[in-house]
Amino acid sequence: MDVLYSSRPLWAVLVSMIAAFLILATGEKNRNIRESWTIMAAVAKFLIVFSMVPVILQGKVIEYTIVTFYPGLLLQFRIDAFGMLFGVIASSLWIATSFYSIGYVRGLNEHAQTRYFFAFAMCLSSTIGIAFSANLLTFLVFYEILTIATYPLVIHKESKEGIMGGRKYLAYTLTAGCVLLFAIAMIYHMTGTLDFKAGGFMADSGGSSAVLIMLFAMLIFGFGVKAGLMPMHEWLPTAMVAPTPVSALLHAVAVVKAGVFGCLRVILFVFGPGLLHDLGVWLIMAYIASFTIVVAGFLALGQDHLKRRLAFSTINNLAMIILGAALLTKSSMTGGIIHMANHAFMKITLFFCAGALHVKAHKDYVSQLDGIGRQMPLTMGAFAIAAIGLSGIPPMSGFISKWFLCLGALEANQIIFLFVFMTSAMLDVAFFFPIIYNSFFKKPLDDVTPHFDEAPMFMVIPLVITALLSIVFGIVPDAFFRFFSMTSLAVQNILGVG
Amino acid sequence: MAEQFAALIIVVPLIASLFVPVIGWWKKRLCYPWVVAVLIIPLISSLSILNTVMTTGKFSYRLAGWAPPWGIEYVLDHLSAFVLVIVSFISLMVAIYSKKSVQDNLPEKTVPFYTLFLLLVTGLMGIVITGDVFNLFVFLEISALSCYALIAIGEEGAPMAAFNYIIIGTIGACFYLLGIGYLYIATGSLNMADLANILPPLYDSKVILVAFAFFTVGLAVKAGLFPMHTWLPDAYCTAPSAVSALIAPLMTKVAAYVMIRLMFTVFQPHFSIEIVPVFTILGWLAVMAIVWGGIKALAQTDLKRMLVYVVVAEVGYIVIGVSVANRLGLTGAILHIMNDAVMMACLFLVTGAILYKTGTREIHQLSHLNKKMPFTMAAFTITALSMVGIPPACGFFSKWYLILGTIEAGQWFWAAALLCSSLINAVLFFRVIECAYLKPMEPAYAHDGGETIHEEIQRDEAPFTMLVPIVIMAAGVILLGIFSGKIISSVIQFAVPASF
Amino acid sequence: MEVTILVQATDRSFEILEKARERSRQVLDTAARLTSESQAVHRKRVEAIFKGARQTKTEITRFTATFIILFGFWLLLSGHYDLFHISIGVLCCGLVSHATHDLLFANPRAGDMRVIVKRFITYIPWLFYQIVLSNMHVVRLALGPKNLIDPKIIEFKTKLESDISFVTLANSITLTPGTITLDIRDGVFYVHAVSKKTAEDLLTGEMEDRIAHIFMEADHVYVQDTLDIAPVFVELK
Amino acid sequence: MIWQLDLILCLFIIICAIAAINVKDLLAAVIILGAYSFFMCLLWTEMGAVDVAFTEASVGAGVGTVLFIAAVSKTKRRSKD
Amino acid sequence: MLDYVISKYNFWIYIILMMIGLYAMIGKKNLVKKLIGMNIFQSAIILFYVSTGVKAGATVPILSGHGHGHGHEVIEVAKYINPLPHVLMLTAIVVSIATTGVAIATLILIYRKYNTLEEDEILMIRKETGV
Amino acid sequence: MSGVNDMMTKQSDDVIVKTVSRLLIPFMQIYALYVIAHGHYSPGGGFQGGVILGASIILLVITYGLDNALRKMSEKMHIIMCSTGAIIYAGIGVLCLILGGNFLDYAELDQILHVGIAQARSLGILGVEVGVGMTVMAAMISIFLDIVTGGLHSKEKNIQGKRA
Amino acid sequence: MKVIALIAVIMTGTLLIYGAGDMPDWGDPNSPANSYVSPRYILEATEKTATPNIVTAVLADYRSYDTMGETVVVFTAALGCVLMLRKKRNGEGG
Repeated sequence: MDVLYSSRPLWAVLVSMIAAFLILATGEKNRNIRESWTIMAAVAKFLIVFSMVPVILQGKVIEYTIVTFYPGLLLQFRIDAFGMLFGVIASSLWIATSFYSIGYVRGLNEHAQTRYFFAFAMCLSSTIGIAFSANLLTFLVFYEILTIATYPLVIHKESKEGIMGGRKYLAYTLTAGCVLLFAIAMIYHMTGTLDFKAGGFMADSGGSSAVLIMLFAMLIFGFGVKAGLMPMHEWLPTAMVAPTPVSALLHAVAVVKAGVFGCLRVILFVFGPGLLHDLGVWLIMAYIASFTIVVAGFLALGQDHLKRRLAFSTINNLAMIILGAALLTKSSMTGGIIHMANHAFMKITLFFCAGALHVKAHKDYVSQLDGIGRQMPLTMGAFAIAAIGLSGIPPMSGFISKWFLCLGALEANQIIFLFVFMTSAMLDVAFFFPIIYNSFFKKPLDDVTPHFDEAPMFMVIPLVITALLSIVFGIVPDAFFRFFSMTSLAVQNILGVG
Repeated sequence: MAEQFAALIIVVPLIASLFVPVIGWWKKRLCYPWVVAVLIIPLISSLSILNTVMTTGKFSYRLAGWAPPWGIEYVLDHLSAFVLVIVSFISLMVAIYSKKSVQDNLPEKTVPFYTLFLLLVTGLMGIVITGDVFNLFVFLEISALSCYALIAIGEEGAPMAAFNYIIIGTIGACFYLLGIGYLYIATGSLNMADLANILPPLYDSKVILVAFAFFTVGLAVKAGLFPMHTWLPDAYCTAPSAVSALIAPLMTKVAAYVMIRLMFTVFQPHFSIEIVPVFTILGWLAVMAIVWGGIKALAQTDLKRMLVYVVVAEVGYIVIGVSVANRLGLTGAILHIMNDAVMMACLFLVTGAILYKTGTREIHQLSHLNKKMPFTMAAFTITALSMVGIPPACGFFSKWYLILGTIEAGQWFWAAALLCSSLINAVLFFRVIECAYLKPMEPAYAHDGGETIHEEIQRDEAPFTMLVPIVIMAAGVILLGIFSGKIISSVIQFAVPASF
Repeated sequence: MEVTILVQATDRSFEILEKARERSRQVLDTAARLTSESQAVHRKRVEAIFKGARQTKTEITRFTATFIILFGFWLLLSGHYDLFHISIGVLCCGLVSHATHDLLFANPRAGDMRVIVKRFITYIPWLFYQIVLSNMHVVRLALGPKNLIDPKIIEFKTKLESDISFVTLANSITLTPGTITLDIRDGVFYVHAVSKKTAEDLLTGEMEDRIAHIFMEADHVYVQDTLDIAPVFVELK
Repeated sequence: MIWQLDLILCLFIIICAIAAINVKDLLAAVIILGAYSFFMCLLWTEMGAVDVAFTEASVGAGVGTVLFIAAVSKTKRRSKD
Repeated sequence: MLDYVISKYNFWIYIILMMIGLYAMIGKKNLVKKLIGMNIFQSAIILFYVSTGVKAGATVPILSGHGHGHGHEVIEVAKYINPLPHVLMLTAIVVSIATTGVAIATLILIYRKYNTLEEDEILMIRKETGV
Repeated sequence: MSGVNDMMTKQSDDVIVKTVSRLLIPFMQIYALYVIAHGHYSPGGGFQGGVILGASIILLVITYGLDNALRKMSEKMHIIMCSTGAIIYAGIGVLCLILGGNFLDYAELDQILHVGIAQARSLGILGVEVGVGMTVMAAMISIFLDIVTGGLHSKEKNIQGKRA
Repeated sequence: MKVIALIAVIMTGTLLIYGAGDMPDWGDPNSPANSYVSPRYILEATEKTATPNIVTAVLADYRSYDTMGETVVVFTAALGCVLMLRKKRNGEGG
């Protein structure tokens, strides 16, 4: 594999960090300048990240070492196809989110905007760091930064619920961080290296299977907390008190995706399909994920708060990604990885819509949405597109990932998981379609005549774009960002070696 | 010239401290600039020594020109040069910081205060630099005596705390002295390097065992390790803020340094590991220190008192690193000496600044502090994150090496204690951060309320002389984290005994 | 004629008497005035002498005396008589005598030093003799068949005046077995005596007289008083 | 070495030490401590450490006792144990 | 056994003294007593050091004769007691008096504040005032 | 001067004590200086001499009262003297440093003293002992005064100064 | 407290008695303490420093740095007392 040494990954990480400090320095006084930093950083970051895509697609790897502590212990960036995929998702969606955030916070006249944008930029910076990290240590470093950078966003409202949510969030993620720290230290002790390797590097560690299983469990616990894997999902719905762009960021792009990304890294790049198959943990993993999928789907049905419903949907979808990876077949992996991208675009659309509803119509509950579609057709249209996509209905991008996932379940000869995917799709339909139906066709409860009153442009444009993109990806999976090529490249790497 | 820097590093602050009464007699105002100016010299010379050591390896300096086993020598190797830099740097920062605090709390005692301040620094540096076990005792006493006096002028309850410290500290120092006596009776030498040569054939002697036991207990008392820590919380908490900012980071660390020095330089590492089971005991004590310190800290509502218990726990960290007795653990311990010194200094400086500005240390009274003192609180937050172990702040890296060390030693419980402690730290510090940054909890959040409240809060930042050290320390926390790899590869890995 | 003469004589005699009375009154007045004046003047002069003595003349002599004594002590202690050590000794003695010259000779009425020392030296054998005597007495008391031990505290007013003589007396009393000085308050000695005989021996005052003799105290007072009254007599004549 | 003298001195030292920490009158305790120091310094003289003995006599038995007496005179004389 | 005890009798003495001192430092409630214990403790250690330097049949480490031009006389090492412990102990004595001085100063501060020197009473007062 | 226990700071009433100490103090002091100066040949040195010197002044304070004692040297001077002693010590060390040797290497002093190396060392020791003596004396007095007056003696001295 | 004290004392005592077992005999001129470093002091101190009192020679020359430290300890104690106790002139009594 060709290795290209370049400092571009570092700049990709740094650009938003620098922007964060510029934002802090600019402060509340000069809003326009402050927000222009955000936009500029977002665009710059995207350009930097995107400029590396062709290199990756040629099968090369970009590397940059920050510092070396010890032999085998270093802070290093290495971009492979899988990391690139996540990097592109995050950086592209940041542009959308920045625009949207500006509209959102100005629309609500939020307090502490500087802190908000600062934390936001830091979040993105660490997400890109996670995406590009070459080894578990680097990963952990950025993972912890992400944890902390998200905290101010979660508690942004400073209400009692917000603070409690923040506490819960910290309790979960920091515990996970500790467990991860231990597990990673253990791995370093056993193997002397922490570098991700397609197909895993733990196979030749020589540890007994009990130790390996324990380590695997710890790592999955550590990353699974952020990914909202079922017994550890509790913080996610509570964190819904955060402002909507934050929720969008949390759920679609940065935080949970980082968790899922970590899980996949562990499954595919640390332990590797072969080893997991030998240990037999893949099946347990798959069962946990299926459990999450089904239970989260049912729980989502019971939620009236729109964002909470979306949160459970997120849990559901993330578990699907993990299940895809856990099935360890080529198609399922492809499905899982591509679903990361697809889900990101669709879910962010949904959250943007929820935010737009909150800003414009001050409506937070599903039951209040009757007839809102006529008032805000663009928003609700986008919502409908994304919801349909998530349910896996063909023209949308969700279909493709679900298709591969189902295929994978068949390949693995595990019919039960096929049923899981099916059930999940049904549940998706069950909790999204009533919203769409009600908003467009049902009369509002109060007799106010709905009139066309769309959310601010800053908010509507991003959400329309993301919705459109999710259609485009459904039709041409390899459009623009080349997600599909990257996915297949990643899967090739994994299976080719392992 | 670099050789003479070694002499300067003690002589300059020493003579300067002797001149403080003269200067103070002439003009009281000049004490502060004098102290600050003087403390720059040890910093420069210790940096140059570190540089020399890094380029040419360790060297020694013969005092009074006599050859080592007969005369006294300074030994400057990587470890001592490294700790010297830490000590001189932090003392300079605290000296800068002390201006307002002293003006405010001890206006009439400026002259003796600064004299003892310099003497304390001198004592600490003398402990670090010397290569003679008895000379170490003398400087231990200089630092201890000045420390007693400085603590005793603190707030309510300080004299009693100081008295307890005197009693327990004297027991510790006397045990150390007794250890020297036992070593001396068995070997006839007092020089560390010389002892290291003579001792190995004597390892099965009971006298050496007893000497080792007394050293360990004495230093554990000085370091405030768990069952011997009882003097520590009261003493550090009641001391004036400039004093506790100096002693909390340095005293226990220097004692830990001496422990490392004795266990791995004077005694061969294999003696400390194989012949005496002391490390197992120490390790468990450290675990208890971590747990107990954490729990007690959770129970405090006073910020400074909370930090004091954190100090107890942090001592446990270093001792765990020492007692796993392998390369990684010891690297972690030495790194943590530095990191913890910087972090603790920063936290105590911030506490002092808060006390100076708001007059309170109660955690729940700190609301809106982020508006009043944004830089101070930012520094506090960074350091707090570092304490929790969030990368890239420095606390993460020492914790990382410590955990690696415990794993390598197969001590799972110790690793678990370290992990638990970072969780406890998270609870501790986020509690403070919540109080400082967020509004007091209200049942519902009013949308329009936000703007109006923070209009009223005036920025009331700590004075410049306080702010500068705080900010430098906070920056240091991050920079030390980022460059910890560099520090380890260029200094610490040579400081760890080669036999690991 | 006779009458006039008589009258004149009487007048004259009256005049004379008047004059004489006048004169005598004047004399008495002057005498009285002179006495009081002279007393004031004299007091001032004495004070001046004392003060001057303290400040100028005796300062130097006292310093020198102290120095000589201390230097003797130094030479006694030091076994090294080379230039270096002697010069150190001179330096040290100079320092100490500068600092303490008012301590060693604090008594302003100090008489002639040489006489005092001579008398003191002669006093010592006598004291020694007394100690031996009373020692034997106490031995007899202790070992004797009859219980003659009759402890009591006696007090007496001393005629001594200066501190140094007080201390000499007190220490002499204490040194002689059987008697112990308990306290001295305003010139009154409180002494614990072990038997009647010792107490009587003490009250004879022989020891006191000898000490007064050493320090030239009792007669010294007389001379001083005479001198004080002298100017009045001169004027009256 | 005259062992009889040694023995008596050691005995005195131990008696003084025990008395010093057990006497309820602090002034007495302090004086006994002075006596202890003094016996100690005799023992050291007997062991040939004249310098140490000299120092102990002036420092321990002298100034140390004075400081202690000063402290007791400034505070309380009675102790409960 | 008896030989063993007698041959090291100085060690036993110093161990006893040290234990007395240590007991007083920890167990006694009166602060002055603690200090007295501290002094006993320290002088016990000094006793230990001094006895390490003793040589049977040797004399004090002061050479007779004059300081200068000593070269031609032969000095017998066994004739003089080991001076090094004495040197160390001079330092230790001074340290001990310095510590005592500082401790007494704190003692007076404590007395000013609490008007007592009994540890349990002080603790009670502190508990009552909530400090 | 409420609260100040006068026992040890006021002039003593007892004639005997006063007179004896008056006569003793000069001899004590000369003995102390002798001990410092002859530390080379006989037991003793800076510490012992300094302590005896300090004890003589403490005796003066106890018998003649604080005011009399402080007339000779103010409490500030004690501290200055204390530091001067240590400065003499360290200064000799630095002098050696300046003369090209290591810190406290008295052998270098023969460049300015023009005597043999052994003699230079001897003189160095003497100088150092003097410094030690000064420090110890001043320190002992200062500690004693602080303890015995509770730190208030400067006040009394001030009144005394105004009256004079 | 008394119990703790007793335990501590007994532990220390046991340790000390244990250690005394391997001590060189009392007054042994050939013990390491008496035969390693100190003979050289006795042999050469007078010659090199012109000081017959070896203790003084070692104190103020060979180990002069220690002695300086010790002087500073005294200085520290004095200043410690000043710092703790000394009050200003117009301070209230007692």
